[in-house]
Amino acid sequence: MTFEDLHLGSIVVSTVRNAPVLIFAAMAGLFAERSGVIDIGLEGKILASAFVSAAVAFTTQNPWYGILAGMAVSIALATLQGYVAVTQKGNQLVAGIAINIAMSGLTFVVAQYFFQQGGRTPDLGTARLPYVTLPGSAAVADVPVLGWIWTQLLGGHSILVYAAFALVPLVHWLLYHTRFGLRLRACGENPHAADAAGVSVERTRYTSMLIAGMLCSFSGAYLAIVQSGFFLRDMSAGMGYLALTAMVFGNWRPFYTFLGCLMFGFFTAVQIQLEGVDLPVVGRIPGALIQMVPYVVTVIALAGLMAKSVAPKAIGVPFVKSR
Amino acid sequence: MTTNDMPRWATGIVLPLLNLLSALLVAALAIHLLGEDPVDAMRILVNSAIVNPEGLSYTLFYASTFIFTGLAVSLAMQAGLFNIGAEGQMYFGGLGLTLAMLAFDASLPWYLLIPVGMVGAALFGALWAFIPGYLQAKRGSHIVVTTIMFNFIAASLMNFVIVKYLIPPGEQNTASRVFSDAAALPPLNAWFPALGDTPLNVSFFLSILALVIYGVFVSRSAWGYKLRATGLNKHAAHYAGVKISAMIIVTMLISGALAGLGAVNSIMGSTHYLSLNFVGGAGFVGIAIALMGRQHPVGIFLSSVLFGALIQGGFDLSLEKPNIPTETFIFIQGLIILFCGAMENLYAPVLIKLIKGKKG
Amino acid sequence: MQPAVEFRGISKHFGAVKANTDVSFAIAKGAIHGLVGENGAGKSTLMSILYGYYNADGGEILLDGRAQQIRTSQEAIRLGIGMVHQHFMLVDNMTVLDNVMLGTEGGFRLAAHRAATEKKLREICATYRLDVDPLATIQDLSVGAQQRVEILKQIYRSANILILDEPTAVLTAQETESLFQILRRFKEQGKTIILITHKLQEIMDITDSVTVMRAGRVVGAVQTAQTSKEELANMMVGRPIENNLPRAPYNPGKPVLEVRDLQLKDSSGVALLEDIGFTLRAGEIVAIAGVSGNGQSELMEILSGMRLPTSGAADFDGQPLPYNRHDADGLPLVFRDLGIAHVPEDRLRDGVVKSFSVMHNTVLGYQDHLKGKFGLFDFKQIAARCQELLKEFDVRPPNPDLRIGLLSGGNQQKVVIAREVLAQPKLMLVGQPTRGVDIGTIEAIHKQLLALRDAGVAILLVSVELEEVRALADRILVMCGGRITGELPINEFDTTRIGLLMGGMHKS
Amino acid sequence: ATPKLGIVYDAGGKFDKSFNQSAFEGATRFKKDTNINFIEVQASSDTQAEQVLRGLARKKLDLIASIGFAQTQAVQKVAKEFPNVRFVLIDGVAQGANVNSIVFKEEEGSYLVGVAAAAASKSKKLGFIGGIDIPLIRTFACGYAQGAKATDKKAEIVQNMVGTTAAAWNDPAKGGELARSQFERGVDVVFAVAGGSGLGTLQMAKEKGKLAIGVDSNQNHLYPGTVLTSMVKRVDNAVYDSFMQMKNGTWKGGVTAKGLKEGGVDWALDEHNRKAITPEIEKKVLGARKDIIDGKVKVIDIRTGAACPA
Ligand SMILES: Nc1ncnc2c1ncn2[C@@H]1O[C@H](COP(=O)(O)OP(=O)(O)OP(=O)(O)O)[C@@H](O)[C@H]1O
Ligand SMILES: Nc1ncnc2c1ncn2[C@@H]1O[C@H](COP(=O)(O)OP(=O)(O)OP(=O)(O)O)[C@@H](O)[C@H]1O
Ligand SMILES: [Mg+2]
Ligand SMILES: [Mg+2]
Repeated sequence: MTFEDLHLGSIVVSTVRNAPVLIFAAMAGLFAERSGVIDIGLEGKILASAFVSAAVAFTTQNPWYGILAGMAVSIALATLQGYVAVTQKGNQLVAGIAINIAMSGLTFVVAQYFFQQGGRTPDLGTARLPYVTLPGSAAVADVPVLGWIWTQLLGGHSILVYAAFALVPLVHWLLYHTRFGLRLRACGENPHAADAAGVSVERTRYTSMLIAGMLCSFSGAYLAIVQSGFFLRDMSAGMGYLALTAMVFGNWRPFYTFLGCLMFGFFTAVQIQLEGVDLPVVGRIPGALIQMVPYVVTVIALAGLMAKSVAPKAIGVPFVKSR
Repeated sequence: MTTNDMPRWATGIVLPLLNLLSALLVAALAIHLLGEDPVDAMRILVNSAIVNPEGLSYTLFYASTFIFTGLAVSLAMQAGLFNIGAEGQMYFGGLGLTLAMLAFDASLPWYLLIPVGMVGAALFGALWAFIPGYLQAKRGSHIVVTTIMFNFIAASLMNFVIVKYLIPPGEQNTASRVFSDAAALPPLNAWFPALGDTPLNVSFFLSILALVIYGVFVSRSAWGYKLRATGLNKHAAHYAGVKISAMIIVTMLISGALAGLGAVNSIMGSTHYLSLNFVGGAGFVGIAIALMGRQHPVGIFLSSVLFGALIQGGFDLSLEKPNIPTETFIFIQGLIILFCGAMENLYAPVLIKLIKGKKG
Repeated sequence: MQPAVEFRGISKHFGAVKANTDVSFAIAKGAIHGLVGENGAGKSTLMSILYGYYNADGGEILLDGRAQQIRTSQEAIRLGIGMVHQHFMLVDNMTVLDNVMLGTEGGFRLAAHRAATEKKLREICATYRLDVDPLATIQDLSVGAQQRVEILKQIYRSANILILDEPTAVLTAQETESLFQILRRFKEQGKTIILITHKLQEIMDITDSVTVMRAGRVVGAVQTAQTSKEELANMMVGRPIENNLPRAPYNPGKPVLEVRDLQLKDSSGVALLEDIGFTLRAGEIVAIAGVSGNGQSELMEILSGMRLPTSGAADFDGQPLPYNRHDADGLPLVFRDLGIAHVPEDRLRDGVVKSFSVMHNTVLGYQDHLKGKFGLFDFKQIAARCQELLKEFDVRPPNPDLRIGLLSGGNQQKVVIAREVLAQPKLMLVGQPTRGVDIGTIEAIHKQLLALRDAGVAILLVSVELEEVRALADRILVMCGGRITGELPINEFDTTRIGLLMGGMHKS
Repeated sequence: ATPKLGIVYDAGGKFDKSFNQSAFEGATRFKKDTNINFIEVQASSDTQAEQVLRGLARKKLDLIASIGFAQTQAVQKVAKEFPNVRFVLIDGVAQGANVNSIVFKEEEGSYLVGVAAAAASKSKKLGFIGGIDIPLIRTFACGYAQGAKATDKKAEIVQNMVGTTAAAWNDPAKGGELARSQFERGVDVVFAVAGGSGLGTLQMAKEKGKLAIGVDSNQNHLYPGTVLTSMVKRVDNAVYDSFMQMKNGTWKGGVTAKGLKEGGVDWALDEHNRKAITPEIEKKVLGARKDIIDGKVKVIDIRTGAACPA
């Protein structure tokens, strides 16, 4: 294998395919955190919704029911976080970590209880989402470049991939161009100001958590129903933390966060391609070291390129009307 | 009346107990649904983790590691730094310790070997925390992100080092060679035979010592004062003359060293070799412990013991009740963290009413 | 006629603190009503209850004769109540426009009403002669401008009852005057205004009636026309206030601080300070007067070591101050050790750690002096020291274990000043020492500063209050646009001339 | 008398889609055949392995099967303390007269599926997906490469590892993604040795109409038609046999290396992949199988320190 074997096209397509898990979760985190609630519980929500999506999709043999059920569970968890953060005024980090740990255990136990396959759900078989074939794919398939763009890059993905990419401008719009977004941002920056302006901080934060829960469920559904076709214990494999990273990396702004997600997707794809390849100068990098490429790149990017990240000011602080 | 002016016995004992009880109640429900008797399960759990001396000794063995990782996270938290990287730091500390052992375990006597191992662990753990600390202090790179990244990087690097350099030729196990006997921490059962054949060792006392030092330094020393000021109000800390970047870096160094010291108990106290993934989540448990224990030495100790007990008791319980998989206890851990750490004031309103009512 | 607002028996306590006890009084429609009282008298609490921010433990509020339940700010807003809080309620990283729209967006899509709102804001600004750019971001605005935004918000919402909680604390005389212009217009329109202030002259200038509170209770309610500053002061603190504090004759010693040619540029190269040079001698108070935002804060930061100048030097006690470093990390400690004490102008940001106890806050900055063996504190000794200090400076309540955040602003300030005085400095930098502080406390603080001067300490005072400058200073420097535009001795004190210098008119 | 038997899984757990699960199946089959029960536990850490082994030994069990090399040290230590208890260690070698260490010649089985892969491949680009880069997985990879190269000198092998932490065994999304990327680079047969992550690989092959090779247990039935074959490693037999020997009183300590000849490893041919295995492929595989058993072909085991020749 030589350096030329790096398949750029394949890397790009793979980036597109890898990104949705992160995009959904990171956008979820964005809603929670811009409203002032730290969401370190993304991982647990992804895992829970992945399990429920897969389990219900399998049982009903309908992926859409799976997605809906996953959404319900993820929203329930997000509401629990909201309850802790808003009503109980408890520690949001603790709540998130608790959810991550609890879900790691619970999904296994429940999966084992129902399916007896070691915390795995049975194969979804046909109960998965179809891939979208763009019109005219057959016609252009053999045209160089254009064919690849139309059938591989733009076409041939699950509907959730399109949803993920469409989500970014939508989130941007919601955040910066609507009443809800204005109130949400205000609650994350200075809830006292929002409150004094007659905005209910509680209501806004709960709503944001609801949205966060909903978006996060797609991440899980994508993992289980689209990418794998079944649920496996702990299959979120750190995605929630990576999404959080992408969000911080993107300075809590939708578009930059999206770039952060793409960056992870991209470097994961590059890392896959780099394994066993003789690179100029450095030669063949050992597999275990190649695994760290995406993470090292992130650290370098954070240290070298980015300005200081500025979190929403009121993040993590329960809103209490008092000195 | 708010929780702030409730009597100490109420906030310190009654509320936490009520919360623990709630978590256990939910856990009991889960166990019931799994088809086992919750009361019986609880009895086995308590028996095996606390009552039985050998079980207790395992509980304390696990707690010794958790105290170190919990302290690591707590210390950083005092300075307003959320160190998610204790996992990687402990992993790296294990490497430092192992390198020291591999170099010296044939030549040095135990009383030198043990300190050398500890220094190696602390040094490497600190090293692994240094870069995120430095980047936070000098470049403003978010410590949460960098420490998460450093966990991943540590895993890759350790995988590489162990497989490439540390596995003795011809061995299957992804672990270094076993150290000489001189490198073993004295087990406590030498003095207390009742503890049985368990790995509980002097590092338990070291962890208690670390707790005491932590408690004294954070709440009573000038350094701890500056540390907390930095965590609570950076502007005021700067005004007070604290060198903020140095404070961040030093705090991360000590935090990393503490996490690294967590490896001493696991490796020199029990396995006597470094193996792949030996940390097994102790660093993440440290986060939970720091949060649940409110960064207070007593809180850290109690939560560490609680988590140790859950591991030990849960393990025995799944042995006796095959219907309850070990993973159930991961769920229960989560529940306890949720109730005791995040919803700590769930019963405060009720309790306030009760206290008030009594006073008339 | 029905009073616009009537409080009947309002009570509110926080834990053991009784912030309001059986408060009853009424405010006539279309009146400007003053509310005065010492720090911690319960003024803000009462207004917060009216605004739905807190719920009273007992009592009721009547609006236009009708009892109203005001449980949330939304309900208050709906009832036509607007409030300008003591601490601004603005979202720093948003524009003025967004801050105004927040809560009154007028529809789901912001764009729908954005243009109209902006237009209306510009109209309001024109009508009321408010100098605010609707598209500016809050954090780029001066305090005065932020204050105007708060007013703008209320005008936009056309509140009928407007509460202003110490709106003038951070304003210059001119700014205060233009605020009062606006309030008078409101009054003409029949709106009711409640004004809280510690400056009794303002009460006399603009209000129709006054309520005086002390320790949570109403201790007096009078028509402004029938009272005087002295009488009000007497009601507030229970004793007469001395207006002109006695001072020893001006007798400056050797130079303590010699500043030469200080320059400061921000990261984008804009000059914040230019050619600053002056000398400060032992036993004198030099006041820097000026509209806030003209470089005074930066100068104080540089002189206290919190910030490095771009160039220039300053000699302290004949030795150059160590500015030759690459960052200011840790520098304040070096300066403090040399004998420079600093009362920062933003006490909540720089001067205290809110969640530390009062005692812990008395250690701030001096932690390394107070530590003993192994770097550990002797808390018994520190507590004793603190207790003494609280007594000497009359901090209320004198409880060293209370979180300092729970003290009133004036009392927090007393703790900070006490801490710095106790260090027995050679040079004392004092920024806005009496901002938001009641008259009794102002008197106490002024006494402390004068005593310090008489003891031979050099004091550099930054204040926007010309009254304060006049009461304390031996010499006055005026700053404008980052430069010193003039200097005059106290016996040439002349408001008009200072005003001109503050506006940038150079030494003639 | 009926022997008292125990089985200790390593951190992967008894449903790891790998050797633990295989051991579980062997024990279960034994139970069905003999009606003799066994105790099973999972040891999540090296410390726990020692704890549980000692605990079981104290219960005076006759035979304890320890699954996975991670338990090597623990077995060695506890076996010394309890000379009357017998131990079977799977995948590792521990000292002691009362220990039977069973290791498998994974390289031989992998060689066979390498032959099958090279014979079935049209592009002559073969893929290998491992869980973590450790000697055991490398042994599979090297055996596979040797078989492939022996069948077709031009065969090229693309190799990827899923990750570096325990999560790498439970990441089907990545397992699938790696396979997809390999397919895009022209690979048309992929061998997955990655526990649960390998399921993602098999699934992806099915989706892309490529061939995949399963591991450990016979995974041919998962996606009939696109699972070319499986490299079976008969941990189940090893456990079953040990239990049976214990029952019959023929149990012996020592080190047992189980290769093709001993039935420890093999390829899987059944009704599910019957169609995928053409007579030509079958002939090549069977030929190689015979050569190895006869000793005509020596497959290099990299664990002995030898470099991988392919
Ligand atoms: N949220 C709170 N929790 C506890 N105590 C409080 C709270 N708010 C106010 N207090 C206390 O109630 C009393 C009245 O405070 P309030 O802020 O109403 O005084 P104020 O008259 O506005 O004083 P100032 O002139 O300093 O603004 C003070 O003793 C204060 O410490
Ligand atoms: N006080 C509030 N706090 C948070 N969100 C609110 C609040 N009021 C309204 N919303 C949001 O706006 C949506 C519409 O609410 P509502 O009908 O009360 O507003 P409106 O009267 O149309 O708008 P406006 O307040 O600008 O006149 C709600 O679904 C909610 O998401
Ligand atoms: Mg007030
Ligand atoms: Mg409305």
